[in-house]
Amino acid sequence: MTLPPTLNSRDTILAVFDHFREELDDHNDRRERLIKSSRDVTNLSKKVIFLLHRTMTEDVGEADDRTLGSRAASRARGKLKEIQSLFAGMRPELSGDRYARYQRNVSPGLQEYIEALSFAHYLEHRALISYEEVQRSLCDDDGTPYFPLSLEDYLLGLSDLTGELMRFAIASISRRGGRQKANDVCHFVRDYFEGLTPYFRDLRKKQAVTGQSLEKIEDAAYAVAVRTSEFDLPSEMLDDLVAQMVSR
Amino acid sequence: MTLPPTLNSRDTILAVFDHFREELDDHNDRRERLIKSSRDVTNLSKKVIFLLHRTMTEDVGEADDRTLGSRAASRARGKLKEIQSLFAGMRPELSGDRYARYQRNVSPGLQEYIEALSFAHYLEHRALISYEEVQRSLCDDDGTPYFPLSLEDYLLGLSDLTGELMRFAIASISRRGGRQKANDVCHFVRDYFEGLTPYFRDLRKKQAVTGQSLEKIEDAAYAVAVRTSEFDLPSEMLDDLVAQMVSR
Amino acid sequence: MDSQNLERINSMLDAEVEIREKIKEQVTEFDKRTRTLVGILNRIHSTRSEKMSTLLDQARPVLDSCRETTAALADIVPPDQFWKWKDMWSLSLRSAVFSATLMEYLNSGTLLSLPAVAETLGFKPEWKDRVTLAVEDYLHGVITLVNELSRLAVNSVTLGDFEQPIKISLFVKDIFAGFSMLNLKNDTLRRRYDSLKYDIKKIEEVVYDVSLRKLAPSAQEKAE
Amino acid sequence: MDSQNLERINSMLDAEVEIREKIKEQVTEFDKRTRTLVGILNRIHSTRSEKMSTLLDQARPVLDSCRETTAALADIVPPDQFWKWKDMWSLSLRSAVFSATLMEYLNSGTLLSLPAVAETLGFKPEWKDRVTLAVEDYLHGVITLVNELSRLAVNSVTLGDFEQPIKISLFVKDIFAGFSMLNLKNDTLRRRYDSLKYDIKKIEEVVYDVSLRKLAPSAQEKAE
Amino acid sequence: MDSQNLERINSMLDAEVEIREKIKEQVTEFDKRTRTLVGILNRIHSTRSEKMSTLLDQARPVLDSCRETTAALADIVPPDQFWKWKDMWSLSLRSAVFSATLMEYLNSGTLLSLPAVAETLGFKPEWKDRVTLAVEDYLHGVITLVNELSRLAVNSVTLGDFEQPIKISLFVKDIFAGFSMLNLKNDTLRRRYDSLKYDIKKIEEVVYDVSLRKLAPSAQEKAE
Amino acid sequence: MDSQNLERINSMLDAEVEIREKIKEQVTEFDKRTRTLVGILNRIHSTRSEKMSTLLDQARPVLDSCRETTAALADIVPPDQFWKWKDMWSLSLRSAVFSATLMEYLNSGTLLSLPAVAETLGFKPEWKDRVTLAVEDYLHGVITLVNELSRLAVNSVTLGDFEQPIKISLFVKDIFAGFSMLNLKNDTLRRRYDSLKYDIKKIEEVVYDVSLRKLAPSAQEKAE
Amino acid sequence: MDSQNLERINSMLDAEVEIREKIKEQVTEFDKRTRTLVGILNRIHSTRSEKMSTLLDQARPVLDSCRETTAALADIVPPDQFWKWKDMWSLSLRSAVFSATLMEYLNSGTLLSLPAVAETLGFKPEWKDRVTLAVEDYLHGVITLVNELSRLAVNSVTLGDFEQPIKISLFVKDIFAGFSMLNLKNDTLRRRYDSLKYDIKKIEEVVYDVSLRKLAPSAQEKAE
Amino acid sequence: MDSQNLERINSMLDAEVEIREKIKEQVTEFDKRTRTLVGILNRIHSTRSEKMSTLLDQARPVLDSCRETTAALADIVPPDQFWKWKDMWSLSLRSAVFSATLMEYLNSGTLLSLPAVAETLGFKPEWKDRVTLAVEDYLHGVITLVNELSRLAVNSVTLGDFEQPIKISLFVKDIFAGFSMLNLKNDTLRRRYDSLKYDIKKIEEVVYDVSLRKLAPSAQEKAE
Ligand SMILES: [Mn+2]
Ligand SMILES: [Mn+2]
Repeated sequence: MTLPPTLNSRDTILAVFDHFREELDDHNDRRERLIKSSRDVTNLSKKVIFLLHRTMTEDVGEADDRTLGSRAASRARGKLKEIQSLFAGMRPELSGDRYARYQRNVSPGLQEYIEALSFAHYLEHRALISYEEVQRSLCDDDGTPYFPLSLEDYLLGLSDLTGELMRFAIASISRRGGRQKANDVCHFVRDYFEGLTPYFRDLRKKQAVTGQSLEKIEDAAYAVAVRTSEFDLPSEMLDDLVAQMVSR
Repeated sequence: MTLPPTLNSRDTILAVFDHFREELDDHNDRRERLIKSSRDVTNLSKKVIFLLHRTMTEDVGEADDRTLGSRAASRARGKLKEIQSLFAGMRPELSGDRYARYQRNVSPGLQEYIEALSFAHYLEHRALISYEEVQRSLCDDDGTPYFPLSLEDYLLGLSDLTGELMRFAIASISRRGGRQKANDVCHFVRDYFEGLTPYFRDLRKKQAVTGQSLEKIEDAAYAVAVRTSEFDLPSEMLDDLVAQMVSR
Repeated sequence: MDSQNLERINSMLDAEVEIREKIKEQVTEFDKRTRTLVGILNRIHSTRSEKMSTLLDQARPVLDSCRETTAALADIVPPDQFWKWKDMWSLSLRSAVFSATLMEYLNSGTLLSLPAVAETLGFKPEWKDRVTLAVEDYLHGVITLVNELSRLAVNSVTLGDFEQPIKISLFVKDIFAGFSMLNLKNDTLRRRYDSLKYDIKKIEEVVYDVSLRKLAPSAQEKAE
Repeated sequence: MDSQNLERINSMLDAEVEIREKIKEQVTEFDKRTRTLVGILNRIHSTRSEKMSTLLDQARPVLDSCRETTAALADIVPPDQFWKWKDMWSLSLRSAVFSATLMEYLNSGTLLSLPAVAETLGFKPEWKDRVTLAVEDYLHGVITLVNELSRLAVNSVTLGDFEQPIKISLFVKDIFAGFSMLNLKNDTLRRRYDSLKYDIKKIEEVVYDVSLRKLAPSAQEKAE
Repeated sequence: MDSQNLERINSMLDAEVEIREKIKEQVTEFDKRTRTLVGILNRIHSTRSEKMSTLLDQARPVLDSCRETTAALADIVPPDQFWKWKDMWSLSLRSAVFSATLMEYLNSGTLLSLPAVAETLGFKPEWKDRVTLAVEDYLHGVITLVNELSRLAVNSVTLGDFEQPIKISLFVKDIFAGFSMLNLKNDTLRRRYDSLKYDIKKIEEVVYDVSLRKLAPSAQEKAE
Repeated sequence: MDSQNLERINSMLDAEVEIREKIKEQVTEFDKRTRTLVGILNRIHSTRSEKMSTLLDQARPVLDSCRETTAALADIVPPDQFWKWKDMWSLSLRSAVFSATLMEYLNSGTLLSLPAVAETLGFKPEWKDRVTLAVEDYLHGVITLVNELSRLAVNSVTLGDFEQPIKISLFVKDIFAGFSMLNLKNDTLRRRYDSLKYDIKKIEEVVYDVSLRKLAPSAQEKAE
Repeated sequence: MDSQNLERINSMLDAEVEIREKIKEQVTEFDKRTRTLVGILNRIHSTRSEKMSTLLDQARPVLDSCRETTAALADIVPPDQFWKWKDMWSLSLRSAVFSATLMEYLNSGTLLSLPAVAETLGFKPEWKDRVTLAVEDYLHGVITLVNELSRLAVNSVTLGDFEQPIKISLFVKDIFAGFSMLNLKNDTLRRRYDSLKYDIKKIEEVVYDVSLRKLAPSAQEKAE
Repeated sequence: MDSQNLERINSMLDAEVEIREKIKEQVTEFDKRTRTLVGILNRIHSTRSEKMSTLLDQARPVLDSCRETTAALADIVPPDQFWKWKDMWSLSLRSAVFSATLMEYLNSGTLLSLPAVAETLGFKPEWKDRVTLAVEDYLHGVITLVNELSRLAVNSVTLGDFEQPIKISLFVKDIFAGFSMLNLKNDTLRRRYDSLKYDIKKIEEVVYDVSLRKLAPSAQEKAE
């Protein structure tokens, strides 16, 4: 469409605005599609998180934590792949400068995905997933990113992880070796915190929730400590004695 | 699945909860699908409303209002049919007692649809669409409703109509015959109001907006009245005089 | 507004108001019943196990009387409108579910299933589009049951019953395993499910205290 | 947190902070320019048509200076990040669009198109993923133009120019017809578009007053 | 808790519940009446002045029927408890005050005083510790009256009555001057009083339009 | 607004302002008294039982001084206006109720009844339309008492008093049973009543700890 | 907390409370004065120009009495604490600024400068760390002046004075041009400044109406 | 607006903008320092008592560096304007107060007084009209200290230090008693003070756990 630089008749104006309409409609439709995909991602991610919790609390004889963690992560892998392919599907809608435009519509799902992914990663490796690793999970086979991961999404996704870790620690505490697990999570979360505290101001609200989660984990670790200090035996041996009593 | 009335082993409990999980997942997935469809309905309905406004303000020589109204309504008909078929598609998800369960997820789209439908109806018939007529638009060829229309959705959809009528009245006022149109809309909205005022209390918030729209329409009608009273000629003749002056 | 339309609207409105009023009346009654029931069952915390069945006998007729509410509601709610009205009575209903499952646990040590609770409370399958026991209400009731059992574990030890906590521990762990099968939304149920973990922790602590005091005499000595 | 990850995060954060600071500086400058421009153009309301071109000559260099801002921003914003930063300068940009289109209207009586505005403000096509003139910013500027023209219609009559309102009326109606082609969301643009109707109404009233006073002498007499 | 203490408390609480229920019933009825009344009075905006008295005749019996509510409330509220319950009906009461004062204005052009409104609505002085017309409720009703009259000023011009806005302007300015002498604390009433300025401004603009065009020859003299 | 109407309204508003000021003054004083009282009573948590009566002796005159407030308020509040003003002092009053009931519990182990609290605080029956002790204020005070006793149960164990928690447990359960028979609507009181469950649970856990370790031989018998 | 630390803190807090009380008293008085003043000045809208000076004579002593407030505040506020307390009186102060500038406009047609207003209100330079007229308070007062003048433009036409709107138009445009050169941050002041556009538009429309009808022959020349 | 008036206003506004920019810069720096400090002090929860002094040695230089901020602010803020700007840095300042008092507690077990904190942070008495440590900022910092100590009580037990909670309990009760003697108005400080009760309760429960299990033989004696 070639038009004069100034629009001097109703017809040229209408032609130009017709073009604007197409552009706006395109934009709105794309936004809608991305919002829908983001909701799908959110739902699948929540299911992954439940699956991980479920696997970690299954009664499977004497399986140790490492084994359980690997099993949980490998069970989650399929669903995580599914989510990744949803992101792959959004790729054309998010190419070039579009990602920055639609980021806020994609963020809710993306953050929930990072929460799920980092939880699986923690259970398998007892470590925090790095920015690089998250970005790598959102690349095609050639290692080209579907879109550039924003720092904000990475950090906000991780903030939510603490909530899940708190749930994990509290659910584990009444199981064999729970004390150790509560302590591990406690140190892990503190470490994450201490790493970030000096840098961030804007994450405040989320960090308040993280702080509450940390306090809950600390309270759980405390409860075990207080109770075992009353007896003069190593805590593993105490666990065995209790198990003996409770065995059906 | 037959189960004993009391669940006395972990396995029976797990079997029962497995069933619960399916039920909950089913419910959540259905809810998601309906929310998505409702968003589609909202978007299409908004487009219908713009199409109606656009048609009513088109410059089409001496077409009178009735003609314009019919043309607008018939142009909208196609898109409204499209929306109706979206509702038809939701039907199995909303059968029996399901409608009551998912109503709140469907309402936003449904109310926007009623707004669009009633606006088209007003432009064509200069009358308020009745509850029956809205329900009839949501029936299959045998006249069986896709779902029972709730009174709330009907009334809230209509409340939004006043906003569109206000836009319509104000856009028309600087056109030929605008004074009459502003007065018509004014009476129509007042009539709607006076019909409902004695009955409703809960619609208050929406009605406050309706009231503001009505005041804006009244102000518009006032402006024309004041201006024409200065001259001793019938307003149609004044319009002609002005048109003559402005003609390119 | 044309008068036919207005009339129709009016009659629909009136019908709704009437239904709401009638349900409210039933709910007031239902609420009284479940409060009495919960009041009686609150006494389990100071009742020795041998006298528990007497207590249950007192509660039974109150529990049975809830069937009247169920039937009355089934009469009031129009077809297909279960989900429209259920929030009005679900708080009371969850109390009733809690009471029924607590009584069954105290009686047989097992978990009353959803259909069994529904039957106990007099729900008929043919009413299912008007009044029925929804999964979420059953689950809420069961969570309240676990909350109460963690309190009972503590109090039964005070009363000298060292077996109850161990029984409760096994029972509650099974229920928890059930709950962890579910994919929950971020709603009340999720929040209450999270709180279950604290109940289990408390119960485990009691079991721990009791077991070690029985099996680790050396520890015992130190503690004294 | 392992130190490599932390370092990466930190360097990303620092980069962002730096970009924001640099843009802020440019925007302060941009804001000054557009405020001066709007200040000059505000004088159209008390300027007779024959002196309008002198006024425009004064405004032109200020408008041209906006190209420096555009170029500076294009230097700062990284590739593909246009949408991330644009909110920082869009208020000033819309003022610039308004000024450019107003000046063109006063000069030629026509509407400057989006690409023409972009060129006037110095946007280069190859910067389009960093700084560009988005449709919504253009439309906002045009709406401000209409707001201002409704004021001009009134004031030109006060200054004795009875032709201007009629010119404005035709021009603005064409723009309005364009706007009514769009499907807008419930956002600022929609709200401002709704407000256009009032501007058109005001302009029509002026046209009405002026025409009837010219063509209906009988009315004139009565009014006096 | 000893049983006498408990019984006393319980009977006090039960009495409260009963009173609340009874008042609620009356308020529902009162609310219907005032809504009908307001519904009828809504029609003033499309009623020519010569037919206004017919409209008022229709409203009168509904207004009178409010006395039944007043009497019923006086029967229900225990001595000394006016302030405990008044919030339950004050919204409806303010609507009634508004209606009574609007009707009087339309009839005689004057403001009905507080005691006169109280009498119209059937309040008896001897009920003053149970039901009475509080100052704030009267003032709220009067503010609503001003809000409505600013709308009427506009609509009466549309209907060709150019004297009404002038009458309204004088009436409302008088009320405003009255209000500005009151010692209102910084609450809802104060905020609503502040909003009166907008109504007055609107009315003044209508009077301006009318007198500018010499549509009501009396405008100038009266406005002084 | 005619001047008589205006004058009447103004004098009513002025009277209100004056009363409010006077009450505010008394409430400031009342607040100081109850804060001192609560400050003294806060020391129960680090006071051994044998020294408790000395502490109570210190608190007594402060409690008695509250009668001055009551009398002063009775002087200020006009007849029939109790419910209009009571919210101004109810926070302090509830603190006073809490203090009075706590002191009685520590002294005699019993719950002070509503009329007894009223008498202690100097309310005279003939003032009942001006100042009186409303049921809800009494109940709020009692709930605060339970909150405080759960803290005391914990701290008395720290101080080596293992009988106190058992005494508290019985006392509090009795109050809780009383509350559960009241017909509380769904308001603040209801919410605070619901929170009592946590206090009871905490107290039960203290009793459990004590009896598990056989620190108070009487625990088992008494808990029944 | 050692007692010296505590004492120091307490005496600081007590001093603050006392200062606050004293300022509050003065502000109540100040508020009365400015309300009276604004009440008198409200009458300009129905006062013919020839009687304006009589009205101003009535307002003058009230304006002068504000100096007492200023002096009293200077006595109360401790050195260096102007910014701590100024929010308490700034609303009243802005009313006073508005009144002073309005009176000057009506008298001489000019804008009273900041130092002149300060002097009128009795501020002494040597009090500047305790009470002074801050820029923002002056500007708020001037904006209120413009708001009021747009109303006056309308009402003076109603009263048959067709020159006043033209005078106001010139005066207000000058103020607006001044404001547009200020570097206002994005706060309340900015928002109120933006709203000035509506006042100017309204005034321009009045001038338009007047000149269209050739009611004020001077309109055209002056508007230039 | 005459140009002298305008110039004066503009230069005042520009000066403000400049001061604000400079303060903002310092606050950014201050904020970094206090966040680093808080980050280091966060580690007390996983640090055994014997290594605490090493941790404090690390924190000390960061705390000392805050003096640079204080001095820089004293240079920027004009005389008499402390209260105008203090809100800009008070959040960071409260963090610094918290850090200083926490470090002193860990070092000597005592509460740093207001003047001592002021000295530590480098405030000079002669700056008091520009930068000083206001009472409310000191108190906010102390409340944060109590919040943190309740967490430390829990975590020190986990680390096997059973004496720390007892020390904390005594220290915190002393602070609480101090606060309860202050005349706090009903603002943020009051609300935060009310929340201290939860911290105290939590600490008391830790002390309870420790003394019930005879883990710290000194518990009973010290708690008195
Ligand atoms: Mn989560
Ligand atoms: Mn709409």
